[in-house]
Amino acid sequence: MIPLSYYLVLSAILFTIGVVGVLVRRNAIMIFMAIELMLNAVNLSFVAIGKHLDSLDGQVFVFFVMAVAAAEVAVGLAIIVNLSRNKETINVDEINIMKW
Amino acid sequence: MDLVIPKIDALSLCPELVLSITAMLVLLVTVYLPKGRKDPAAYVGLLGIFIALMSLTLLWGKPRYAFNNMIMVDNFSIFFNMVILVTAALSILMSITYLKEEGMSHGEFYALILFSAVGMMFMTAGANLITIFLGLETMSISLYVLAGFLRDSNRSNESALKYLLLGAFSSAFLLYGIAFIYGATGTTDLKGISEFLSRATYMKDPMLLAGMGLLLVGFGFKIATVPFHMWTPDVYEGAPTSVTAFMSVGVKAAVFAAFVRVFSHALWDLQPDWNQLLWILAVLTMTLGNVIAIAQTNIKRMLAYSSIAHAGYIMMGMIASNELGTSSILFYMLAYAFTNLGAFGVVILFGRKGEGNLDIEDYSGMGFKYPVLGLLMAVFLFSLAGIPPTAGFVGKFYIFSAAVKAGYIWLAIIGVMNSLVSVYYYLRVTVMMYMKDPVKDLEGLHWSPSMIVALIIAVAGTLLIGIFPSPYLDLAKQSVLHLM
Amino acid sequence: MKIGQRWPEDEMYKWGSYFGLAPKIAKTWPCLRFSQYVSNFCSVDNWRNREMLDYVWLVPLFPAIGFLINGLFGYRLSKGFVGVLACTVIGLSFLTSVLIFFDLLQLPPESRSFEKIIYTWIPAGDFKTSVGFLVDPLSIIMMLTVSGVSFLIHIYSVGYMHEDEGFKRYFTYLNLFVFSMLLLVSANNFLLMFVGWEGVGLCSYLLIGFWYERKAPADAGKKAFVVNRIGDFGFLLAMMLIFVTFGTLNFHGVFGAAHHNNEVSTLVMTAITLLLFLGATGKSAQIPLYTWLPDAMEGPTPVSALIHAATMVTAGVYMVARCSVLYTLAPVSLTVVAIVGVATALFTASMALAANDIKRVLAYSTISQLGYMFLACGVGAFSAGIFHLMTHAFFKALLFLGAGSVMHAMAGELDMRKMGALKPHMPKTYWTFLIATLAIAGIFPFAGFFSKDEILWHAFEKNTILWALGACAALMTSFYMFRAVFMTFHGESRVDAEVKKHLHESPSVMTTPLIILAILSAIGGFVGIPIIKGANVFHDFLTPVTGGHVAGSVEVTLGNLAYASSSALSYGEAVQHNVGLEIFMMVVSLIIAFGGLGLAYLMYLKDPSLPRRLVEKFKLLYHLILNKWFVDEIYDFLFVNPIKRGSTVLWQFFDAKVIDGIVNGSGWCIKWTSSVLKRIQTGYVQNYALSILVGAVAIIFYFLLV
Amino acid sequence: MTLFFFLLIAIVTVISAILVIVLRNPIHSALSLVLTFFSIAGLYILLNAQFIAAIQVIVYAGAIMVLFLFVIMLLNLEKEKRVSEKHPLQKAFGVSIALFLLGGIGSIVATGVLYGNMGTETAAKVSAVGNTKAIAGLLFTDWVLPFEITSILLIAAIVGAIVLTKKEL
Repeated sequence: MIPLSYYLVLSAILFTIGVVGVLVRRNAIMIFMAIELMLNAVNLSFVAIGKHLDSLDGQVFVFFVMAVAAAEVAVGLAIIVNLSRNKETINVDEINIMKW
Repeated sequence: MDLVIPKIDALSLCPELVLSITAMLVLLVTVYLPKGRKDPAAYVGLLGIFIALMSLTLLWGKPRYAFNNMIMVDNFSIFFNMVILVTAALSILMSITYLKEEGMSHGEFYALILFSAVGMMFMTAGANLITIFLGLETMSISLYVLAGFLRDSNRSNESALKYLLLGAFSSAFLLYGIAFIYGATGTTDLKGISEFLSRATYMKDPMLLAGMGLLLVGFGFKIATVPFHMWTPDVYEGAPTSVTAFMSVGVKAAVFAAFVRVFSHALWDLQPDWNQLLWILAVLTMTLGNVIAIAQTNIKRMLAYSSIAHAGYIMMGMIASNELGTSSILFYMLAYAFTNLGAFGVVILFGRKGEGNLDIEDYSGMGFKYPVLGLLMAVFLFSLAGIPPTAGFVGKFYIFSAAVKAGYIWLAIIGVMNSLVSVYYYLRVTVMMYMKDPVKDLEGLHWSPSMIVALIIAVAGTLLIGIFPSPYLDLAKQSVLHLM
Repeated sequence: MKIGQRWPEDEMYKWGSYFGLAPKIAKTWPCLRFSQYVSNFCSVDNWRNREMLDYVWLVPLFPAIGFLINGLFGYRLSKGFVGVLACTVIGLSFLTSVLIFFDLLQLPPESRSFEKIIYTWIPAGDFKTSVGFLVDPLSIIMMLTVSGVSFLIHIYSVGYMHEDEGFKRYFTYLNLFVFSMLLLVSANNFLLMFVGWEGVGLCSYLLIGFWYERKAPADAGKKAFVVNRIGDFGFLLAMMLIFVTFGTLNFHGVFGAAHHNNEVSTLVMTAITLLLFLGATGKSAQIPLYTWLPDAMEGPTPVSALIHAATMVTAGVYMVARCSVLYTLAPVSLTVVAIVGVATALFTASMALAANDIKRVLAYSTISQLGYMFLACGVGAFSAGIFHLMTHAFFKALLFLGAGSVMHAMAGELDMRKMGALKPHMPKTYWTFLIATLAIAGIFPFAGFFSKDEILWHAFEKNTILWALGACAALMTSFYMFRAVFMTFHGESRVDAEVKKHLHESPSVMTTPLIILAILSAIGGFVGIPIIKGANVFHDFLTPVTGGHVAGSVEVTLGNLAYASSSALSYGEAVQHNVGLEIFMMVVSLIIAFGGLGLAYLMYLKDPSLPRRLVEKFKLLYHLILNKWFVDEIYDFLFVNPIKRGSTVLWQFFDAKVIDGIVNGSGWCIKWTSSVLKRIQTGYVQNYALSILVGAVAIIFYFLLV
Repeated sequence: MTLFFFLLIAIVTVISAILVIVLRNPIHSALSLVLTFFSIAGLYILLNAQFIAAIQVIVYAGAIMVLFLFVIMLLNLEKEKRVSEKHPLQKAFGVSIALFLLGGIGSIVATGVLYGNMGTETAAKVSAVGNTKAIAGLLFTDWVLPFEITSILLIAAIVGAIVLTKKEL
């Protein structure tokens, strides 16, 4: 039996790695992938907590989150593809027409 | 193991169902419409919204849970749903000509608006954090697309990308918060959470508090509170103007509804903990929004900062956290809906294809060239600034008096100071319209019937609520009766 | 109902005797029939004779209708129609006020307070604010003054603005202005009063900046607006405090509670009244918020007349008088009001001494006279303040309209050094202007004499120093006003040859209002004759609202308290007591006024080189005065510029650099950070994500640590 | 033994996750993300969540990551260049704040104590019916409404994706 805290700390680490990824990568797709990592970290927490509480709800949540993530990815990649068609770049450092 | 399917309470879901079906109908209809003449799709959508509005009245006054406490249909959600539906209707009315002018007249636009509205309505009614989350995502995903709807416009693309990345980022925080709350209470059901908290002997479970904080991040992002507000100006500026109008009101209404439900209902026992924090956030939000708005030159951007400031005012109602405060949020939202939609309507009508006529400078002399349009804009701006006898004034008065009554005098004073500051930049537009000579050719305004209808509704709402507010105040008051 | 019953001989009040014609007017006024018809529905109580009182809402409504018609359809209407409509609606307002006035007179003094509630505006919990109107002696006098003087100014404007491109726009704004002012004075609660208050501020902004193409008017408008915002802030805070303290914003409710409830601490009362007074200083241009008014003359001259005489600036005085109950309970505030008033009177009078621009002289004199009114309020003589407000409205409107007439003839020239000897060219203007000057200087028997003397007398009773300062200001007033008259109309002509050819008297549409106002300025003072018992009908009329001023002490009562008669009585006794002294003081006032006259005569007619010698002798003082004591510059330096700069800095700083600013804040290497700050722009998604993260971390740690 | 597996998988997860954000070639990053997802699926199995583990592999590692790879190939992305890094300080700052986040959340969860109400679906109960069946039971009873909302969400997403990318609309 592995203690709950192991999972939760692992999940926190993954979440943080995701956050760092969002902050340091310049490619929009990479940022998006880092966000997926964050969502997976949360999923891990859900399942671990659910198991600890003797509740399957956690797993149900993960199911929903996956659906949401899939939808987000579909739309997000569409936006990124569309952007790269117009702008020839998906480097977020070059995407700043609007500022101040 | 038997599966006991819960009672399918279709009546409770009636408005959402009507709207979803309408949205799909719009998708079907648009296929058969000739290119570039997709207006009927919009009218189908409007019809659906109208039916949904009617069906809302069926549910009024009969609060109930449905689908295993997944949603709560009460006057509170119905009031917000009304605001959302009106917002959607006005946005569609304003979009018809606008999209044609931009060469993007597609039925999918209206379907996405409706889908987004459905998401919003699930948020207002959500009695479970998961329902709220899914509603929020439905709303947001449609909005990401809508923000980037002008596919060939770099600004629109950029706005969609920024909204998407940051929206997904903040959703992850929100979700993490839900996970923590789930861990700390064992449920995501709002009623269950509040029962758990009222029973709990310990109060300072750090996991619960952190979960609450992360929820605050998620909600705060959507309603644009400082420091989660930074996306707002960029996204509002780049998105198609009618989408900006829809976002600025609809998202705020839906998220505030969920916000109030979660914080003032489920997390009520933690009120001392979150109240102080909200105080700080509200002050930061309104101050920063107003101060930065002063230096703006683009009217959409200015209205974006102004909407940040308004989020700050509305938060005052939450901080007051009494019946008066909550009903003042509802009332303010209603007033804000008409006012802000009206202002954006004028911006749409006055705008040109692409980035035309969006600078505040461009409004020079507009009041003389188009006296009626100028007067309308002046009314909307006065209302945003909170100058009587408009809806915005009564709303502010109501919110401030709620804060004063709850003992937050300093908050109210800061609010008053802020609204005095805000008058400066709202009035600047009026000054441009009436006290400057035109800097460029103002010919070529396309008065379309749908836009005229939208503007008339908006201005009628703004003035009616301002001059005869009591029926609406009663409505708002009745809406919060069953909440607490 | 027969007239005889409505106006029974034995119940006649003093005012009634002056206006015996009233019933006839009332009979011919068609609305009255209608009103009798409707009043059966409206009223349940037994005051059968106050039909018009129920129609008080018509007073502000007429200008509102004019505004809407002119504003929405003006561009399709002819100029003539717009002008006539604008004047008509104000005229109707005036007529309605007159009828209401007579109805009010029929009531016994102690019940002369009538509330007409149209509907509940904002119900918030147990507290309700209504759209309602209050008719009592104070508000009716204000309504009469405002609508009457505005009416004359409207008529004058038809002639004055005839050539202007913005004719229709002008009358639209003007109607809105009068509407707001009438709303302000007739409201029955603070919130509705605030609506009018805001409206007045807005319109003054629009009208001062009317000729927006030029920079000066636009700036002046902006200045008026910004300064008024500061005042409004005070008013708003006062309203909040009143709401918290009394739980209502209704005048009767608040004053009743304040009067009967002794639990409210003096401190709170002082705070409320001081904040209200801050609002009043903004609107009524007192120290320290007076700077906008002299610039306000950049608007069209009739607008200046309107702002300076009937509307806008009187709002502050009215508000203080309206809240006399509160002020009386806060002696500290009264002292502040008196000191600020007298200081303003003296200070701005000194500025007027050296001004060469005729409108500027008048502007400073307005501030100075407003100072008098506040001095009156400050010493507890609220009715004297209102009296002066009324007479001042007459002669100041006349002065501005006269100045406008001069401008009209001089092709827009305002510099008095380029005038002189205009008397033969424009006799009507001259004579009316002279009457107004006599009135403002306080020379018997013109209107200003009575009101100013009453103020000075009450100030004398209260504090000799206040009196001395006030008298000093009176001397200056007399001096600079006669200086203006002599420089403009007498002496040698210094008019440009080109202009001289066109010198002409103004058309009768402009001179007629002048003459009417001149008559009012000449005889208007007789409604408030001092000394003789019962002759100060103005004072007695106002007593139920503002309280009687009894020598040495102040007593205040409410409109609906049966108090008035006894107060009037005690006032009469008090007057008899000091009759000798008061007559002496009158003579002193007169001497002062004539002193100013004589000094001006000496310097500007008899020996025109004297001023220049004086200037050389007192160079520094002269320059200080000429440059308005550099107050504007100091304000710009202290407030305006830093705010402007601060906003820009904040804007660029927060969205662009706050994140790095935190790095900066951790106090590393300043030089190194500044180069980073310079390089980093925003618009980058990751910046925004970082902001979210920072917020999230801050919130989590807030919960962990707090 | 389980602990050993856990640690092994956890280390793989963390390393592959770090690789996601450090590798400069997007394709390599995506592939390490796939690895991360696989190892998270392994953790799900350790947690007795077989169904979730399965859809983690199918949906996440399969569908979603393929979509990612597809788009990366489509856009023909080059390696991110290390030069011309625009805001190094801001990023350093961001990373340190993220570490604060880790510290904050870590300190909260490290106690491993949950105060929440216990549910009824104990491991024994669930394994008696079977994990998938139990979840299905929940999804179609208690959670049927969110399940339906998901369908609307997916429609909206599909419409959105088409609207944005279809050549001729």
